[in-house]
Amino acid sequence: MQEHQDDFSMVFEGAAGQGVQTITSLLLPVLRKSGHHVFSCMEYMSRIRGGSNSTEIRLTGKPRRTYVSRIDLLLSLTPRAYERLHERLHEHTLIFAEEEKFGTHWDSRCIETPLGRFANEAGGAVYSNVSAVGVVLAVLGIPLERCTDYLRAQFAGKGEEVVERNIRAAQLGYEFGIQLPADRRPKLPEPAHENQRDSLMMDGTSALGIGAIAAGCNFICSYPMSPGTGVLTFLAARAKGFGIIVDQAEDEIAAINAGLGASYAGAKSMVTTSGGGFDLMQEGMSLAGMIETPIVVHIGQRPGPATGLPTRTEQGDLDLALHAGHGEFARAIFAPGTLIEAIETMQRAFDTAQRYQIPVVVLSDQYLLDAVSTIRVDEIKRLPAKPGIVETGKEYKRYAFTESGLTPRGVPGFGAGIVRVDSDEHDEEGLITESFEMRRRMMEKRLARLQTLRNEALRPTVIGNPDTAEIITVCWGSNRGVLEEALERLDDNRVAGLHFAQLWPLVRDTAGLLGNGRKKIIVIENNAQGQFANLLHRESGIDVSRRILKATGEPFSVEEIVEKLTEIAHGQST
Amino acid sequence: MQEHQDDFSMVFEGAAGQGVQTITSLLLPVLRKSGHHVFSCMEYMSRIRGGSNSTEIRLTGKPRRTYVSRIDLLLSLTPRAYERLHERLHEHTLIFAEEEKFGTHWDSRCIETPLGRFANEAGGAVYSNVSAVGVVLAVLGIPLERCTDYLRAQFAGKGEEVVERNIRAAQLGYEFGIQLPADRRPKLPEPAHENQRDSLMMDGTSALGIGAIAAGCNFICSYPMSPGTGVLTFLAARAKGFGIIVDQAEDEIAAINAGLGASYAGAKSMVTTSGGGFDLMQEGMSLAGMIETPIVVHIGQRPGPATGLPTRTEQGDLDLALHAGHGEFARAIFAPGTLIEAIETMQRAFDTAQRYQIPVVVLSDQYLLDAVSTIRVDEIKRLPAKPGIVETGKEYKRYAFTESGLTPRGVPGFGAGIVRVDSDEHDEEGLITESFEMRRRMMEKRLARLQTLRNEALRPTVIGNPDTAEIITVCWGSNRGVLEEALERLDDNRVAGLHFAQLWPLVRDTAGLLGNGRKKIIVIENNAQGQFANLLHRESGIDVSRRILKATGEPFSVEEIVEKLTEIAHGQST
Amino acid sequence: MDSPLEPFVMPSDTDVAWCPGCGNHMVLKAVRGALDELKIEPENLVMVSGIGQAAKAPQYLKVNMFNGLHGRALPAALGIRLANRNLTVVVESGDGDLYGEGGNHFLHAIRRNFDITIIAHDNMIYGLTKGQASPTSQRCMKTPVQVGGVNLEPFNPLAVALSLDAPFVARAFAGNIEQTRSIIMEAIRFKGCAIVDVFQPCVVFNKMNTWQWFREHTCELPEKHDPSDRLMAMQQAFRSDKFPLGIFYRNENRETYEDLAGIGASPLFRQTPVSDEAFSAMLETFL
Amino acid sequence: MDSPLEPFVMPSDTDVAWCPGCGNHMVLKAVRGALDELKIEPENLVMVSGIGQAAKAPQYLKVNMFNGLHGRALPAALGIRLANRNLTVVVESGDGDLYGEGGNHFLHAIRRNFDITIIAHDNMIYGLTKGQASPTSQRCMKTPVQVGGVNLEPFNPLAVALSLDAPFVARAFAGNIEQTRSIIMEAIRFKGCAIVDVFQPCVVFNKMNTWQWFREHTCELPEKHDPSDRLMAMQQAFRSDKFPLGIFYRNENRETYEDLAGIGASPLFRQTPVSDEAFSAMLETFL
Ligand SMILES: Cc1ncc(C[n+]2csc(CCOP(=O)(O)OP(=O)(O)O)c2C)c(N)n1
Ligand SMILES: Cc1ncc(C[n+]2csc(CCOP(=O)(O)OP(=O)(O)O)c2C)c(N)n1
Ligand code: SF4
Ligand code: SF4
Ligand SMILES: [Mg+2]
Ligand SMILES: [Mg+2]
Repeated sequence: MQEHQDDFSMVFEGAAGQGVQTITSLLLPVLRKSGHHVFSCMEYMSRIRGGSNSTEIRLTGKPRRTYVSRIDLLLSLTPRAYERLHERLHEHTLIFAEEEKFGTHWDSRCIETPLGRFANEAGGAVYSNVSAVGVVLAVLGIPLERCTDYLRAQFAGKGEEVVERNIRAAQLGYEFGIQLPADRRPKLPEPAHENQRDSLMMDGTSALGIGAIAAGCNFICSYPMSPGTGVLTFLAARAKGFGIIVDQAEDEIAAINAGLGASYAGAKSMVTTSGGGFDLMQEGMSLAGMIETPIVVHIGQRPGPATGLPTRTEQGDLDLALHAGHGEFARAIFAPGTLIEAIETMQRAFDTAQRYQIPVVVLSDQYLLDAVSTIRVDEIKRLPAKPGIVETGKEYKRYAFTESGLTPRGVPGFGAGIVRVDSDEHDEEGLITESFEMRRRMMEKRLARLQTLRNEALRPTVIGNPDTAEIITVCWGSNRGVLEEALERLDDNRVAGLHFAQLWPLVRDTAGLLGNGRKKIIVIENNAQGQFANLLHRESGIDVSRRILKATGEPFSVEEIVEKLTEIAHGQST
Repeated sequence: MQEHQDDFSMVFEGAAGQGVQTITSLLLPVLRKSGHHVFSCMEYMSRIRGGSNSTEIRLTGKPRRTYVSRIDLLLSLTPRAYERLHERLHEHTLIFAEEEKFGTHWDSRCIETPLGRFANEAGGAVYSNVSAVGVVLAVLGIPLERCTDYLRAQFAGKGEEVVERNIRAAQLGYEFGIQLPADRRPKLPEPAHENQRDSLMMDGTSALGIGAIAAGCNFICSYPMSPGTGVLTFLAARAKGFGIIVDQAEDEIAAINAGLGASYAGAKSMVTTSGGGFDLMQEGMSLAGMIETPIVVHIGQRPGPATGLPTRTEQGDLDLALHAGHGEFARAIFAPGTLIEAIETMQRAFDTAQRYQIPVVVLSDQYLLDAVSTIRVDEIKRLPAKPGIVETGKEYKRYAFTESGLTPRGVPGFGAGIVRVDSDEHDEEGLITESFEMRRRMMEKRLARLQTLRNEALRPTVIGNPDTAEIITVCWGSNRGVLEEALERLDDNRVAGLHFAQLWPLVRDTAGLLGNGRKKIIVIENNAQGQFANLLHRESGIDVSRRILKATGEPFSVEEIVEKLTEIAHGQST
Repeated sequence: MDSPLEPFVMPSDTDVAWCPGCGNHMVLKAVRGALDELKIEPENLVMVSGIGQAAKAPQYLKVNMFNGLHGRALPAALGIRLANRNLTVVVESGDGDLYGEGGNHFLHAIRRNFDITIIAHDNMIYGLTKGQASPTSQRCMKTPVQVGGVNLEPFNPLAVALSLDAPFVARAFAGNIEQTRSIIMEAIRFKGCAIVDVFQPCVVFNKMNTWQWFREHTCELPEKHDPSDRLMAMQQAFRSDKFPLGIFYRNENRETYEDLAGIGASPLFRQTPVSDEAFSAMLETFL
Repeated sequence: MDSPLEPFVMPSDTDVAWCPGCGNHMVLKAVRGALDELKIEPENLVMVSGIGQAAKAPQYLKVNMFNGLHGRALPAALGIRLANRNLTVVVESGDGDLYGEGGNHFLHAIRRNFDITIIAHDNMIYGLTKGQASPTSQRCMKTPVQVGGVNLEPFNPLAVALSLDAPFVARAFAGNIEQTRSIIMEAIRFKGCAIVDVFQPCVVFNKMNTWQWFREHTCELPEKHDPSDRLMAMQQAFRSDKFPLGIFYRNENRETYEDLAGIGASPLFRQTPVSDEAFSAMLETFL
């Protein structure tokens, strides 16, 4: 069990409604307080009760931002755990379960753990999960008190009895755990003992929400759709404090049109959705392009087509985002890969939308949105946001021609001028035109900004040393964490990595970054066709020699990427 | 005026409501009956009355399918004609107009033509256009009787008085015309005297409609949107005769979902729209992909973004069509360039949709839809259409795995089985699944057909000899006619052409067709960014060295393309 | 099919994704009861739904199913009926699906009056997406999005349906399976667009409109209620003291869209290819 | 702005794209009359429209304009109002735009009851796309798409609005500019979602509902009509012998969405950046 020295992974499995997420949310703060680096993610079915969901918590010697396939400790509440997870178990995995519920695959790795009994003793079946927390703490050698305080705080609102039952349930589990023999008590990574107050723990959704607030977002209108809804509820919870107007639309078409109406009137507005909802926003995207009105659109990707797998992850909507909306207009697309990037690119998205008067897409996915990790407070940047609007004079023309194609943006009710926007082709004043010459000039005006946008594009993050490497592995969005860790494990200086957090426009010297055709390019993405690989090829002219793709609804594990890259690197050297 | 020998172009200009289209529709049959090859197209503003619209009629020595910029005869009814058309006039252009209405640019080319007076004499201002027809016939040396018979037939329903007034108006114009001096009477191309019954005259809309009927289309549900509406009205007019169910939807979302419902129940269904309406159909496209249900979507393109120029032409929605709908699934895209191709690719679209159980897009544009030309009856093919469905047995599974990925398609009410389709990821029976393995297999199933689809892809039409050429000029959709004629005029064997009527998937050996990088590739398209050029590059790896683009809302004229190609060919040889 | 007595029954290992105690189970039971009693052949019945918890209902019946997009059940149902009017088409979906995302289709389905039955599982909440307000959510309900409480007037599906002269308008409650079953039976029998809004408690997310709440806030239509009187029905639909259950309105005089549009009895899938003669005759018109 | 007396007047060379004789000219006149009389400052008025002939109306007034997508005027208007409640927002669009493509937004705008005025130019046809049936087209009207005549029940905007308790519901006729102007004035003055359906003859495409037809088929509301009685208003809205003109319903008791949602008086464009303190305090919650 040498691996456990700096990396210990625990998985908690149970049916929807059994409170598996509560296990994680109780354990995470306690584990952090014990000085461990933590990463956590979850996978769940599209149902409210039943089925089989699981969460993973990794305890690591240094900060990590991805999951491992390998399970060192499994705590299972349903008979479906074995079938769903058995490939991820190894010979030393500790399995905590009740034989009766676990089913036929009971073996020497399993530890009969009467959670049901503890729960009943504490006050009812709902407490099983809290008993599980007790067991885990004991096994990990963490004092129960660290958790009981937390339980007390958490459940205070529900009355003393509930608090007591929770604590009792935890105690029963804990007492069971500390009596287990030493070989059932894993070695954990050395706690980092870093100053708690220097770092924050959150999921991707929160990071995007924080970014939006930092950017001054004050309007969000959206229709619920997993996994995009989280950003809506994040902002709704903080709406009062930050003066954000939150409106749940009747459908996604209304959402983006309301967003544009608000933006026209001076709001910093955004919408959040997933691929299917974004389909319905296409015409709105096109409108944003035509009326040169800023809007930020967050797409939390999940597997399509159609309803697909509503609670799973995918990176299948890049092509759609690139080409969304009929006709031609400028846009930008960001795809953060870490919490810091999420906070930063969301700010950048607002700033870009405002300054360039265009729609900007932020592409995330279920994996990134739900995964919890930590960031250092001092890494969180607030970008300066230029005021997007000007006071109008009497002769104000919303689409006056300028060299850059950008006209200072006025809003109605601010200044002596009037502000007209029109979805038809229009003249400088924003009135319908049928002049071909005006059309030509307005098309040029709207597209000219693509040049400056491209000059400002974010450079990809470099992993390892691409100059000396023979193979460059490229990824985008949520795959940054897994590529970083896989390259670290691979520890082969022939292989380097690039992570793109801006997908459109791409930086000018993308071809150079890819070695101008002198290196082998591998692209990793969570879709079936290699959408980013196509874009890279199209934009840089560089051939992509290998695509590592996965569109099952699951994210890549570190092991998977290591295996694929090893194979390729090995092929390279022979 | 030597050019007139085999090519004479007339333009009729007037405000909406002045009956300019009537001029064309009266003249065209008469001109054809006189043995001329005709081509006609129109450009009009997005309004019902007023403004300035025009139609062009070309009389040519051989069949043509595109317009020329050069105007040999202009008949104008409004003061805006000069401003809008003057660049297209030449020193010998005959201009028929009333000085009072024509305005300040009256010169020696103008012939005072008192249409207003004739109309009043005949019975009112509405007859101006019919008087104009009389003038034109006289000038062209065509006996008036050929038209009066037609007028009689056309207006019979409106009563004898209306017929007489029309005839009177035509006569007055005719009498005026025959008194003009000989130098005001152009030389026309030699009539072809081909057997009338061998050829048909129609616009692109009709050709697509004919294709749909040939394919057995029996369901269309759509929401009006120019220029896509024509296909809807074409089928509505023939619904009774051919048993086609026609439903005007409340919006485009309803249209495509009704189309899919009907298709699921066994209809051969289609929808027609334009870019903005297609935006709203994205989720439906994705659904079609997921439930493997055929549907044909006709997009009549017009300039975007947003409402853009509703009555103009563009090829700006290719990227959208290629990537429409979230998630990944198979599709095909056709873009006919001639009437024959319109009839044929529409049939192919239905057949492909049925056999591959996918959504198929037919991309046209306003120019192609409205342009009138002739086709030989014996060129019109009816393609064999395989029956798309099977009778189900008791154990029928809608998504049973097969080698090709295609499952014989059952419909409800036909056989003992039940037929389930599901927008969620599903198992072989069509029931929701959350299995990653099932997901993987179903994704493979849905995408596998892309291979066979590609094998069957239509080869581009070759213009000239690409083997010996140094430059290959590529176009798609409506630009076939202009490229053909431009290459003919250019008469330079260093320049050849390729016209793609299928845009997705592209034929396997596209790179070979493009000369494997050994030739200069030029792409011509009516958009601002070169969307097809991008696709060609991405799919073939071949660089496109020059893009000839136009996104003003007007189609390319022959002269424009000749000029651009001459420039390039000249640059090539020096 | 499995057994002539229980034609719609799914295999016993079918995993029903609904929560224990949810009203959906009762609605499903009522629907199955109605179908059984009407002796509909499963091969000639199509259940159409959108997306949501309610919209999963057709997954739990052994029957033809079109489980389409969120909000888009009604247009799909229209297409199905027009393509084959021999099929019985029943739409079953949620309040969010039918009245929110699909609101426009609801209006225009009623205008068309094609022959379907719409069963709305009305739990006054978005269940599947974990508890945001739905169009029928009552004022002041707090949710993670409506943090200050719902401040929109609840959508009144019955009143809207009546305003467009929907010819069959009813409300049921999952707590009363027998009445629900019998209303659904009537609705399916009815020729035209029949709407049944079924109150269905969501025991997980809707803590305001519980089984208890629905019991206390529903009542029978008054004895003297005349279901042929649209204005009287409207008056009952406007009530908010208690929500009456039963058939509010029934108008046998509206012709169906299928009849008015002259849809023939032979389904489109049986149509033979256009004959060469007919095709040539059409071409002739372009001579 | 040009002159204090005629603040909304466009330059005299403005090319109005409407046909001579069209009812749109009269509606525009009525709207301008109402704006003039209300002495609204053009800088604080936003006209919002979709796409169609009617939707061009804001192009012919010198005023802030959001001429958005077909069918989507109402959500845009919502966004504008929420971002700056000091602006007077008037939506002017066609029957197809508001009740067809935009039907869902119509329902939910009424539920929200935000403070706008909706002026629907109701010509019972799609004008701009050359004469297909609109939601309000009367039965049996033939068009190039409805070759056998319209066979859907006309959409009844007033009844639908009433069914959702829209607090201001009125009908006017372009043939009566004075009444139209005064109703529009009342509507703009009204705090909440005010709906005015204006009969507007389309002289080019609608040969059924002509000036003459509208004159013959409209009448005043009965003298005894009580606009505070919703059921009475509904009864008038149901009439099809003649279509009454006037203010059908007026309910001063519904609170506006802006008030209920606590939208402040200061427009969003004046908001200052989030302070470092507030930002840090939020971050603290993730410690
Ligand atoms: C276009 C689109 N938008 C949003 C969603 C997400 N979504 C799925 S179900 C649902 C709401 C379900 O509410 P309801 O129809 O009331 O059904 P319930 O779950 O309450 O039975 C939503 C918003 C989606 N699938 N597609
Ligand atoms: C998404 C979309 N679908 C269709 C159209 C085409 N379209 C423009 S206006 C219109 C109908 C206009 O009817 P109405 O709103 O009644 O206005 P009117 O012209 O009669 O005044 C349609 C269908 C469009 N612009 N966008
Ligand atoms: S979430 Fe609510 S509606 Fe959905 S199954 Fe559970 S109780 Fe029923
Ligand atoms: S087409 Fe009809 S609605 Fe449009 S301007 Fe002309 S008369 Fe008016
Ligand atoms: Mg619901
Ligand atoms: Mg209209």
